[in-house]
Amino acid sequence: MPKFTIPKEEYLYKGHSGCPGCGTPLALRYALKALGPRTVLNFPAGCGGVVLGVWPGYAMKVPVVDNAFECTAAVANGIRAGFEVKGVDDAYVVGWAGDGATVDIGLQALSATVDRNSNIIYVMLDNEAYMNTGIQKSGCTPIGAWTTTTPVSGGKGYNLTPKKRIMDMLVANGIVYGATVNIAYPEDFVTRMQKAKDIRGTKFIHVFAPCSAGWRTDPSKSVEIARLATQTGTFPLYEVDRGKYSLTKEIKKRKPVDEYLKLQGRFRHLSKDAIADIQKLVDEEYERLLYKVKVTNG
Amino acid sequence: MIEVMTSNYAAAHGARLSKVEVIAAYPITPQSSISEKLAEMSVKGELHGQYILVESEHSAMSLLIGASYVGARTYTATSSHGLALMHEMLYWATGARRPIVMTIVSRAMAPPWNIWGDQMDVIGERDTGWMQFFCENNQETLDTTIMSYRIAEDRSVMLPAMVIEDGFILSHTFEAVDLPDQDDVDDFLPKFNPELKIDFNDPRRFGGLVMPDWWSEFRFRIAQDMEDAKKKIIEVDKEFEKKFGRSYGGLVEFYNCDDADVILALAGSAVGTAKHVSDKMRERGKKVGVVKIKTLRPLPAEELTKLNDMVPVVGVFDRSFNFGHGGGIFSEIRNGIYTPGGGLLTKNYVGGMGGRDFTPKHMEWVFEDLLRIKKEGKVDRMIEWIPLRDGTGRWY
Amino acid sequence: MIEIRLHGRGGQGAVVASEMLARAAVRDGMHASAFPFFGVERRGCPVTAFCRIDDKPIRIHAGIYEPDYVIVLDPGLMALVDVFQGLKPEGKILINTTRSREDLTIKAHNKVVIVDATGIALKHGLGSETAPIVNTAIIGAFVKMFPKISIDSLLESVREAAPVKKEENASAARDAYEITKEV
Amino acid sequence: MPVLKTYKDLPSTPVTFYSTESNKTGTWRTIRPILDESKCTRCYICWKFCPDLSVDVAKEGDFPSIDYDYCKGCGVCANECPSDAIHMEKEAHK
Repeated sequence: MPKFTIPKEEYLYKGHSGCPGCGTPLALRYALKALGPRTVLNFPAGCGGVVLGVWPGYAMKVPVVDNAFECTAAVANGIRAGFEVKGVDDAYVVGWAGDGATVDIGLQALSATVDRNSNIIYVMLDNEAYMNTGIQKSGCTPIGAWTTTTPVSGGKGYNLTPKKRIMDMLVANGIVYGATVNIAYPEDFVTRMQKAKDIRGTKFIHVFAPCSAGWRTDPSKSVEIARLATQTGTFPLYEVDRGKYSLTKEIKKRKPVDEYLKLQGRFRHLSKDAIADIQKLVDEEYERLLYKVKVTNG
Repeated sequence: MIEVMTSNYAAAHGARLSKVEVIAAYPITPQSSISEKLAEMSVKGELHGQYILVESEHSAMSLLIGASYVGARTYTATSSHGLALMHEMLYWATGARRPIVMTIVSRAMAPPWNIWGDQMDVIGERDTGWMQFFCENNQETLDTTIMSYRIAEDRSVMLPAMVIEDGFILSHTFEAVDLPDQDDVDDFLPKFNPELKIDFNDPRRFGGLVMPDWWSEFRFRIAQDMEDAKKKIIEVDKEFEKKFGRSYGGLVEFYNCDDADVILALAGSAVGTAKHVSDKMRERGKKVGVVKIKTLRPLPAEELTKLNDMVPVVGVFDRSFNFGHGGGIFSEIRNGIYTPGGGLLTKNYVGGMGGRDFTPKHMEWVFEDLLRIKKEGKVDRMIEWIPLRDGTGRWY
Repeated sequence: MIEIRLHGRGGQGAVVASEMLARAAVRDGMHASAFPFFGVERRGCPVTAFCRIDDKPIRIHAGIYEPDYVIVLDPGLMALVDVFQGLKPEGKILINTTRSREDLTIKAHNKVVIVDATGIALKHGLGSETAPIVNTAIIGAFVKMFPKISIDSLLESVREAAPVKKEENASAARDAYEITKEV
Repeated sequence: MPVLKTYKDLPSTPVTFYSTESNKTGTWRTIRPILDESKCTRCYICWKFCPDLSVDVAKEGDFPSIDYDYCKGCGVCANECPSDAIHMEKEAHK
């Protein structure tokens, strides 16, 4: 019998301004299917806000607040404080920001909010560069990627700095719950959000969402590429519940990373050796994760 | 060598030709293509120093202050909220006497979000002690970048400078630009060699704590050097003209003003539209003039007071607005013009904000309004927003 | 001074086309200014670009409302956008289409020139069936309508400003130039 | 939804008045997905992965249907459909 595998209710309207094949509207759909109507989101500058459209229209069925680039977590904390003093205790507050807006310019505000353990969900929509301003490198841009500020000339110039380990940083900072989710796995995405929403304190959701314009990919392949990121171990799915790491998506046999890279124009320039180096890095990082799972579960 | 490019690329070439040694880059629309062009130049080995991707504008300015303490020539570029985020560090650069040059691709201030051009951001920084140079076209953006280092780094000045181009109207518009030769620029612009810099042979503390008994004296030194900078700005503009054949008037440029009945003062890309319309109207016998405000800080008060003897009415066009006061440039011009007993009538026209197109038709309406005020001898209302959906049907 | 308005979709190269025209005009000793409609570009979304060309320096910094030429890179846009709005009575129209002049339901009685820029672009491997890059073909045809810009200067500007496939883009411009009838 | 004619009609700060449903993004596409119900197993994967909410399923059990007013023609549905029930076709231009 045909069945919906995720809640049917939609909180995003049609007619939003996401590019064809954009991961962000999918992430917004899945997040709100879990959180429901009594949710307020605040967005800094970035695709998250732009996707919602232009005044006087907007594409959501829940309240939304815009904020400056560096203070998403602080504003979310403020909204929560407002609810608390007004005795509103059944609403969810979600600070929703991009990767650069989180790990670069917004890190200070996020770290302090975690330190205050403010009862919010902070969602980082990670498309691995500053896409709204036109594909500039961010702290989440992976090694090997072309961006407009790490252009490639004569085989040189692509990004050489590793993706910031924001989850580990925030676990060290003391988040009560963190999870990585991927738009290619909606059921898991909804489950993590449902688990996170009822834990008190600051929760961090790291969303992996492709950007076909920025990754130079065919829009129809967005979900396939996102899935390959997890299947190759490049973006493993796991959660950290009160300091305990555990895989939420067991990948028995990881696919070679090249299957993921070769679909993306932003990696087109990589030599065989460079791809081999990336494979090594992915393997090491995956082993580190398994080690953390082992160590933190005693 | 003539090349067609956007004003953003002209700014990047200006920085390259000035052989900047430390660049801090952070994206923000509409500035980003400067950072992207510099990244391209960097990877091709065309730059003369470090190109650093920072994590925010606040850190961009902080990083450059650090680099400048070592005596490195520094550059960055930003817009709107990026500039606002730097605000704290703008005071710092001034107080530390670090001659950092920064391109501002000026853009509206949110909320709500608006990525398009207006001058609210730079008007908000007039008090920080930075010199502010406005550009009318892409060539001027490039030339002003080079001139700014020459002015800012002069030991009699030692103050930072903003080179301001209108977001999108110039930043994303292609115009022909003459790229000067590197050797000529090297002749014109000596290496940066500050008197005070980190030196292990002469270790000092830069900053520290100054008690009330000496504080004002430090501030007075900055005030004096900013005032003296006016002479240096004019001098450098003349030298630039001698070397490269182009002048921008240094502080201000009077255009079609000699026999003008009325004059409009303004800054930025709209100056071009004003010059174009003033020529067209003169062909029809309407003598209207334009005062281009090239430099807003330091305020060219002496030049502005001349307006008292030139015309009975001066209009000021603003792409910014101080709520509860008036247009940013308007308040500056009136301040500069003011002479006790002077009968000069002034009116402020506020338009083109948040990317609203200010067309020749609007410009002509302003000049006609000024001519009407001259005829009637009185100003109907001091501040006029045009175009505006005000229900009068004038525009909509 | 002549004013040109180009209509395309995000990703079709309308803005680069306006830049190439400006470069070619400057190469031929004229003054030029080119700029996009400063909207929020999205792939597939309608995009407008502008170009002014004159013998003396161009100082106006404002939009174009009464163009002398309208160039339509994507015929599908005609159903969405009033591409001929403000076109001067004696203004000319250039449209990328395979349909004949009669088929095109164009109310305006201005002169219309037709070129199959999509066909030419695809012949040179520019873009894909669903997202052809037609900008260099269509400006090749335009130069036939505006001979003040020489085809050689245009080809040089195409090679200079085309981000990729420089020769293919130049060939597309030349092909379009050659098959477009003198106007 | 108030009629916005002059500044007097505006709220003190921009708050939105309506949804983006008036923004028919279907005009963006150059190709469109065609669903073949004979192959469709009603697994709703296309509904699940549509970034533009342009796959409608009235109620569980129904066949999905594509809302061409909003579909941007990204092709994710065709790419993800496990039973090849969706293929992309060139947009017929009017």
